[in-house]
Amino acid sequence: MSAAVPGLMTPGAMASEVHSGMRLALPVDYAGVPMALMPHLVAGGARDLDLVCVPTGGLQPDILIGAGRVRSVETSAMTLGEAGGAPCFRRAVAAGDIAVRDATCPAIHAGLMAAQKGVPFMAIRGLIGSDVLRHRPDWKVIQNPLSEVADPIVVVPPIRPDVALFHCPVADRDGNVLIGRRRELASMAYASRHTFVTVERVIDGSLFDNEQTAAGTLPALYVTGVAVAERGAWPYGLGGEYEADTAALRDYAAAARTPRGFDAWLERFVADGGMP
Amino acid sequence: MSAAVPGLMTPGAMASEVHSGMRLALPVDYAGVPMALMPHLVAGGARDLDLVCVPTGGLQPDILIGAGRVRSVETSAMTLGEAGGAPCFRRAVAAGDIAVRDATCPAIHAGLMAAQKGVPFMAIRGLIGSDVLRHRPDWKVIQNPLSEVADPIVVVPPIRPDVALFHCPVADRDGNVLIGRRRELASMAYASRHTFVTVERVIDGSLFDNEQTAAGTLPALYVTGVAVAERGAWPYGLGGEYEADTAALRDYAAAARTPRGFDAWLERFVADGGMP
Amino acid sequence: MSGASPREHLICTVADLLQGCRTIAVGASSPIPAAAAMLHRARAAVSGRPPVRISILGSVRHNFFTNGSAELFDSAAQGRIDAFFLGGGQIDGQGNINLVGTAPYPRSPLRWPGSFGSSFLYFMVPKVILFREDHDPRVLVDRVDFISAPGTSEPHVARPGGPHALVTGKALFRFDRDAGRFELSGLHPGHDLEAVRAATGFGFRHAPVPPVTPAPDAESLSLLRGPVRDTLAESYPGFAAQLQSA
Amino acid sequence: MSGASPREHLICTVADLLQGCRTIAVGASSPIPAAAAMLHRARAAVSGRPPVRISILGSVRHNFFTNGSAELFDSAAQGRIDAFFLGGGQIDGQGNINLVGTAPYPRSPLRWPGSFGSSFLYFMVPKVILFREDHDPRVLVDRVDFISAPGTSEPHVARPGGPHALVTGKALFRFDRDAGRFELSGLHPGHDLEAVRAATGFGFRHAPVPPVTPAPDAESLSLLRGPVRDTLAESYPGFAAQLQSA
Repeated sequence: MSAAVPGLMTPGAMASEVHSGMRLALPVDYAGVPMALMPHLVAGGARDLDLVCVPTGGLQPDILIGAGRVRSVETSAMTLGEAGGAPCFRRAVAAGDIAVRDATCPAIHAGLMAAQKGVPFMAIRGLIGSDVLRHRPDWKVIQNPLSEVADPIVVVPPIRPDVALFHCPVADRDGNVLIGRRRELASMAYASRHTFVTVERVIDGSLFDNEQTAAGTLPALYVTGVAVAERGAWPYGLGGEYEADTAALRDYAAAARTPRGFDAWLERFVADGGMP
Repeated sequence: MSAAVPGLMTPGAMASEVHSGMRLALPVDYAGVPMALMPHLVAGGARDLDLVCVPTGGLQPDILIGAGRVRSVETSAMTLGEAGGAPCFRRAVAAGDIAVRDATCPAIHAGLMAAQKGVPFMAIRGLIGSDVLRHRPDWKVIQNPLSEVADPIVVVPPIRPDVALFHCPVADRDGNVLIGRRRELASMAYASRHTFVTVERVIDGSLFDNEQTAAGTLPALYVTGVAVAERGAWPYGLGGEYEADTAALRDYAAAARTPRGFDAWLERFVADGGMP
Repeated sequence: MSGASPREHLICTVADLLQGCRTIAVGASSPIPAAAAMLHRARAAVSGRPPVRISILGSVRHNFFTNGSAELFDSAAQGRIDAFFLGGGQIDGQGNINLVGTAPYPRSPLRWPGSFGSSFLYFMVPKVILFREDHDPRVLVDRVDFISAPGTSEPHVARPGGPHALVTGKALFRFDRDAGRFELSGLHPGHDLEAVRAATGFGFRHAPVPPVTPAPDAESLSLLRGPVRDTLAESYPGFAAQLQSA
Repeated sequence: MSGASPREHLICTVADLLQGCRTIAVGASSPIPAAAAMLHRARAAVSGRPPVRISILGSVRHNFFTNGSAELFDSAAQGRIDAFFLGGGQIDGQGNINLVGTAPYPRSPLRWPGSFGSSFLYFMVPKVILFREDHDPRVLVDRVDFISAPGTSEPHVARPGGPHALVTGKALFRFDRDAGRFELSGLHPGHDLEAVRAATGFGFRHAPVPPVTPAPDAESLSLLRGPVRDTLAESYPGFAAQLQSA
């Protein structure tokens, strides 16, 4: 059955669709992080990646930064949550090894929305007087064109990633994927040229067969490829499926405190195929 | 059980929340038209209504126009579908009795999105060179502020209705309502000051109890009131519940071909309480 | 297999225009475009070409969108919709379309439903096929009374899409975007140039002896009368029933 | 009932600030603000006031949003969120907050996670409560190294929201939006003005003898130790367990 699923591929083949110099959209910790791709991404040769965290990042971008694959990160925050700060990110920032495009969550959403709507800019309130704005030459303060009185407002350009990567519980035989309430995943897919989704399993029916699953479905129209990866978000959790493995996240945080510790952790992680 | 549902009211009480001079958002034919409110709206005293059809209108605005309750209509289209044109709308347009703000579907969505995002304008492609644009003094062509080369683009202001009205299959004990895939209903609610929803039934549990219904749920945060109205979209259909009653729509179209025919139809409709 | 009915011929003519299209959106009350898209999809399937997606707007069953009625416009703006169909109360020789009403605006004596998404989609979808079965000088006019969407735009206006062809019950026209004019590319069987010229309110270029639009091949007819009609019957039962006879 | 622990006192101080708030959003890793919001909700319920809604970001169970992580920002922009909590690596006397890192930017020697939604929510939410348990001159500075969001804006900048109060483990400050400065409105039990002054890197106005922040009443303590702790335990089990002793 699975052979007929459009775009079905292996995690390795999926990771090989990520090429040097691409702009990659990655999801927030709790939205389905495609960790199962990481051993393949790290084993592959893609470098100089520009990451966009939607709207914040954690373990996945930290590993890519530690592995030297990242040129820039656009994010509203980078953290391992309860396990603390993102160690490779912190080191790279202090060393000036990566360019950080500090943002704020709704500005990332606004950039994706501009791409979704096919418009060249999106307005956003707030930000004026912040150093976030001051360090973003790609953002601009304009006068509200529909106001007679002074009304400055920020406009941000579209964020159009080359590739969006995320992990979902289910794909169906037609390549539709179930995102549930995690609609930021839809935003990522709408905005991106290609979207690759790892899933816990592929079902034989269609997610459009009933309106309840249809409401939480990202249509195959936006899905370039699907790969099966059981417990594919580990050590992150997946809503309705499994909880985050906080101990494993803490292990990472402790190990990655030094570059040598990170390298050892990464070597083991790749050797284990990213599995617990 | 139902007594504990926040905002639970009767259709009559709901209709009485619509006051003269308000801006009303109404849904497209297939998204859950709150027809059960119509006898009460028509029996009530609200006049000079400004309607916003999201993004097109049919029987509901046509009845309000025929009943003399409407000052203006913003819409991308007005039609009874297979039953033909909207007769009261056509007459009112030809007579100059109502102001028509002709729009195009994505411009209505853009206006609602601007309200949703709390921004004073939203850009939209297309439209340039159309008479739709030429007749909308509230829309404006600006130069894309992020482009160095000539790039004209239309901006539209937010659409912020006073009240949104629509019909859904289910509300839960907390006042959350199930919209399923009909996410334009969420857009209407986000953009509107108040949202009143008629439903087929109220369930005792929570739509948040499982992630599948949660994905199709509009949170009570946006719902001012809920009223139970079985077959409340009739003669329109309701996805997953019942089909449209095309014969009844055709009866309306035939009757409303003349003002006298419309008046007779309306009298019977109100007398029947809007029921088949 | 018996010869194609005029409607079957029309459906095949439209289906031929969809060549290369992967994702097609169709309006709710457009059975002929819907049938053409389904035939195109069926032909792609039997010949092993990549799968074709069709969304029939307003349909629950044939609708792969999950983000409300805005999603069609968003996906078009993202470049994901290859073809769309538009009609119009009036269509003029420059490809302008009028879905609003006759002059004077706004108090149109003859008022049509409205522009729907045309003012946007006509700019965004690469292949917009204008379809209007009745070929009549009141419809095909020299200059529309109201421009719901213009046929062409100035070069600095962002416009990836626009009109590709105009199909009527009598003929097929291609739209020349550079010239901003229609060109007759075929007459349907049984129609002649003079009658088409008389029925068309705008001037158009044409060959001295215009070709006849190709008749459906046997495979297309058999798909149309088999699986396509069955699928069609789910959304347009009346239309599907009378298809072969019409 | 035994007296309030310092944490319980803190929770009640924050809950008092939420008076009149109907809809409150709380960050994922903010157990004290979450507990305060839950206490506020429980007090509203027992006294028959309108129900209070709480969304804990990133939580599945305590999250009433269904439109992804953008919905918090959208609903704040719509004016639907009455109160929100922010912390910060640095907070200065003008109410500016820094969630990014120490100077020089961008190569911060000490880098914090980032601004999250603060650059927006600080403008949009009417009552932003700054909460930082450790009261330390490295945190409460005269001037932040990086402005994630400014404490005040020029009058022509659209800004319905802003800082309302600053709560630390030692004291409660109100923010005076006209003056653009903090004012000490209470010391927590066991803390004195001189120590607070020494621990605060910015100057602030205060009464000659500042009042002590009110101790929780019996009803609040009983709610906190009963239903609030039980609800809290679902999201913050470790925190809930040590609540009374801390």
